[in-house]
Amino acid sequence: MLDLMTGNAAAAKGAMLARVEVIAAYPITPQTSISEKLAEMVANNEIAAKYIKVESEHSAMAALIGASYVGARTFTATSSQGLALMHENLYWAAGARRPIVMPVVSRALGPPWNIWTDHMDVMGERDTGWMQFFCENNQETLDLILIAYRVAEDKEVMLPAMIIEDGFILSHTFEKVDVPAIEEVDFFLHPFNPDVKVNFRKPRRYGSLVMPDWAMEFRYNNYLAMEKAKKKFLEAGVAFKKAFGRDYGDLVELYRCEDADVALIVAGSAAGTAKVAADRMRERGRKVGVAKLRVFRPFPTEEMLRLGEVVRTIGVFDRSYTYGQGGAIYGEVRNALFPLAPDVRVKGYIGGLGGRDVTEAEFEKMYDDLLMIARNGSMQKDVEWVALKDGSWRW
Amino acid sequence: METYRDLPQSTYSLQTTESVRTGTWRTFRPVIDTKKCTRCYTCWKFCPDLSVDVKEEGDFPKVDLDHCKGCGICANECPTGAITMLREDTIC
Amino acid sequence: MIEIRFHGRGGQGAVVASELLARAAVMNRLHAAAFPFFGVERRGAPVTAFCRIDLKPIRTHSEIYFPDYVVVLDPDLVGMTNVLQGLKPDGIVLINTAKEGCDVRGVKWGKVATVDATSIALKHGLGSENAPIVNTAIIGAFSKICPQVPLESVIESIMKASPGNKEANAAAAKEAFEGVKGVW
Amino acid sequence: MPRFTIPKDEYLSKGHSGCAGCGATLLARFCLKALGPKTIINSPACCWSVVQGVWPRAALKVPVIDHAFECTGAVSSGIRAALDIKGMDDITVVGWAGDGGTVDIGLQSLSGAIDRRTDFLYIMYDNEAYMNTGIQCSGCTPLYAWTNTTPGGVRQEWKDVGKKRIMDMLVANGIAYGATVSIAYPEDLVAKVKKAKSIRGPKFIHALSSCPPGWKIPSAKSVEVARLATQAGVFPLFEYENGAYTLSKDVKTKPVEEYLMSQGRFKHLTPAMIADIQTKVDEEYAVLKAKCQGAGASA
Repeated sequence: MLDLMTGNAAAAKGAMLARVEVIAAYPITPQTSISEKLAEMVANNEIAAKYIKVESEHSAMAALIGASYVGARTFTATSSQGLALMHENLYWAAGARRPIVMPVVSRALGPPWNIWTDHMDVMGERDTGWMQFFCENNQETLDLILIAYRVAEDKEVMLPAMIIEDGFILSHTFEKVDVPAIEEVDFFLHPFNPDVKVNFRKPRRYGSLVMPDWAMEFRYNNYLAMEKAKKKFLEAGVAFKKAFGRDYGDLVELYRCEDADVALIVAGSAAGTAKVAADRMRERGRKVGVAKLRVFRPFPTEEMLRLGEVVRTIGVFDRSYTYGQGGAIYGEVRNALFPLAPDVRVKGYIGGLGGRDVTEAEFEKMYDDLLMIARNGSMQKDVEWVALKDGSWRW
Repeated sequence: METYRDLPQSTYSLQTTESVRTGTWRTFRPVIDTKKCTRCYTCWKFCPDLSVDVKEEGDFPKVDLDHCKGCGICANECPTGAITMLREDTIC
Repeated sequence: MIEIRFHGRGGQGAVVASELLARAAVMNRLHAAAFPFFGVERRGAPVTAFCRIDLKPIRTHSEIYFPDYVVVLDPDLVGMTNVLQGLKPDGIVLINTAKEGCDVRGVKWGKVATVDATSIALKHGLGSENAPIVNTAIIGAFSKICPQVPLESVIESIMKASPGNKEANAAAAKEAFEGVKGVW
Repeated sequence: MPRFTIPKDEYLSKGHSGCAGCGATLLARFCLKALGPKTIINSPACCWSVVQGVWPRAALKVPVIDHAFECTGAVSSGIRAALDIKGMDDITVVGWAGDGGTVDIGLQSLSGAIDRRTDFLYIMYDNEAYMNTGIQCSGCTPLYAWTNTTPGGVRQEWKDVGKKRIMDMLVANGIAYGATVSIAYPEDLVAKVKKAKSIRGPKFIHALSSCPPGWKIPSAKSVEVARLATQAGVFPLFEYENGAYTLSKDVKTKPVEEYLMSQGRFKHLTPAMIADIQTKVDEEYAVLKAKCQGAGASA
């Protein structure tokens, strides 16, 4: 049924609908109200779960790894510094093939100390072996939690997943969300029943010390599982549409790209703003499109190549900077599209760091910039910081 | 186990360590003098490598040379001095 | 380039032996590198260590599979691990053992040098009966069978970097140098 | 005369990779005799994760979960929560870690697990330094002891402070039961582990676990030196429950010097240092006895 709620409330609802069994959470702005809502729901028997009030995010992930080995469906949520504190155990959960699902309410990493959104925290964890799904709105936050469990617990995947919800812009923003009935969700998402779990008749050691002779092959199997997750996500998306009518059947949602001269790749809440700006450009006869990156890990290389076949000038809007080649998404998109060079040009835009608001007008300027590049067939700067206070009147 | 395809999905163990011949670690070997041994099983009790076998209560303790690391605790703890540590006879 | 593989046990100083040998080569104005097999060193468990010596800088950073020399610090290991694995056809085996002309695992090997490094070490108070420290004696003996690393360089290396009593270790190396038997 | 004074069944396999004479392997063997098969152990990367052997082999015959260094307490809480939600209520959850892994890097998660009244037994095998990484000083390294990070040297930089008082800290934190045990007294150990197993809530066992390479003792003396620690009053055996302390063995009969001089890590001690340790041991033993209000020593 339709309800008005914040992104954090939608996340907590997602956990409830997924009938999570063990929750371990530690408060951190802007995730905190997820922890609070979960505690409330557990206390009121809305979730039949054990809620471990841990003493740190590192312990939160550790507790869930233990619980998952016993066979419980596990859930937590965090942000920024808390996600960074979990780092060691994020690798552990993925390597141990524990399908833990965790909303990350994205927030800047200090210094500069900052409680508002950007994707530096999430991009810092892109190599841990976790799947990473970005949400454009609160509806997606709820839906992607359910989809994430289905993909993560698939016997051929068995990998953990992060659901990235932009801090404050979504977490504390009220939006209409359609909350499905739990019985419908039971039909879409079956109980967690792993092949391998703690068994007292057949005692095993989970973790072990693997020498150089086999460690690489275990890592290779993680890689294969992550690749397989692409197909599994699409299948789950189709099943979700059948069950709830909302379409998640693609890793990258193409919005008005079929005939576009230029397209902008955007992940997270800014995608909505970018779509509105694209419509306005279209009204002025400018053929622009938005490619909303929903799944960042596993990275949708094939989808990017298909986009590059259609649109020859592509911009990438990143809310992160990697001290390497521009933003995290830009680096991967340009990498994926290299086979199409030089016919396809990719430009990186970095913006929205530390909670900086990204406006429709700024997206329109990015489209104008891309259209000029498409016309000239060349660009001065590969990467540009949007609305940077650099004394110029560019933005 | 030949390729990555043969591996379990994650690093859980598949067998015990019994097949590991840690006996190759020792340079000294315990020898039990059954004349002095009162079968009090102190050696069995204090062996970190479970290398003193006693099938039935009343049997003499028997050293499992496949696993004994030659630490010498049994000889040190034996109340009647029935166990002596002998240098392994080297092959070359 | 000559490549040497040491076989010892955790706690017996095989890794220090490879380091001191590399240092001796460097003192003989050569290039060298020494490294252990990074296994799970446990007191008593078999351990391998490696050393490369060359005229030009050593740039390879991988294990040694076809050594020119194999040095066995603990005679029992001969019966257990395949110390001959990958040894070059004209390679030389140096074994710490009191027995001459040692029969290496039933395989007659052309070039086998032996030295009673344990007795020499214990005579110089290096280590104890069940944990003799034979590494300095063994590299003294090694300098007898390997022209690139003369005894003087070994002594110089020991005096500079050997743990424990340097004089006793140097003396053990000298005595082992004299005490090498066998054909190589 | 009963020949077997401790249970005969074994849950530790032969062929594990403990050093010759390792106290921790004996400790695990004894503890598991008391714990039995319905036990799950979670343990961080430490000596013990190597002792159990290398994949695909494992030395323990009960389920074991490996995890990162800091979070033994947290993983135990997670396991217990999952067992509860799955209705598996006859399982003993055991957090098993070394001294550094407990009093230093693991203290935060241990404190949290106790504070949450997690129903688990935490066993700290105390070999008094970071042994897996090659004998570095930990919060449990004794006063004046040598380690590779308290090497003495010209500035006489030995361990300059005594062991962290972990038992006192955890009693204040709120454990339901606490006990010290030693590999030299297996009967006492088995009895205490069985008792701990029968109590609900957070339990803590501080086990002295000798380490031949780290303490610089011959492997054969591993048990004897551990026994000496108790006989010299350095490691008294006692229990704590509901605010009451009970001395298990009043066997403080030897001077600390005999204990100290049995180990290479103390061979540099001056008479003044030994006297200082003796004074501290006597004071602490008196405090313990007072807390026990009359020895009530059981056999």
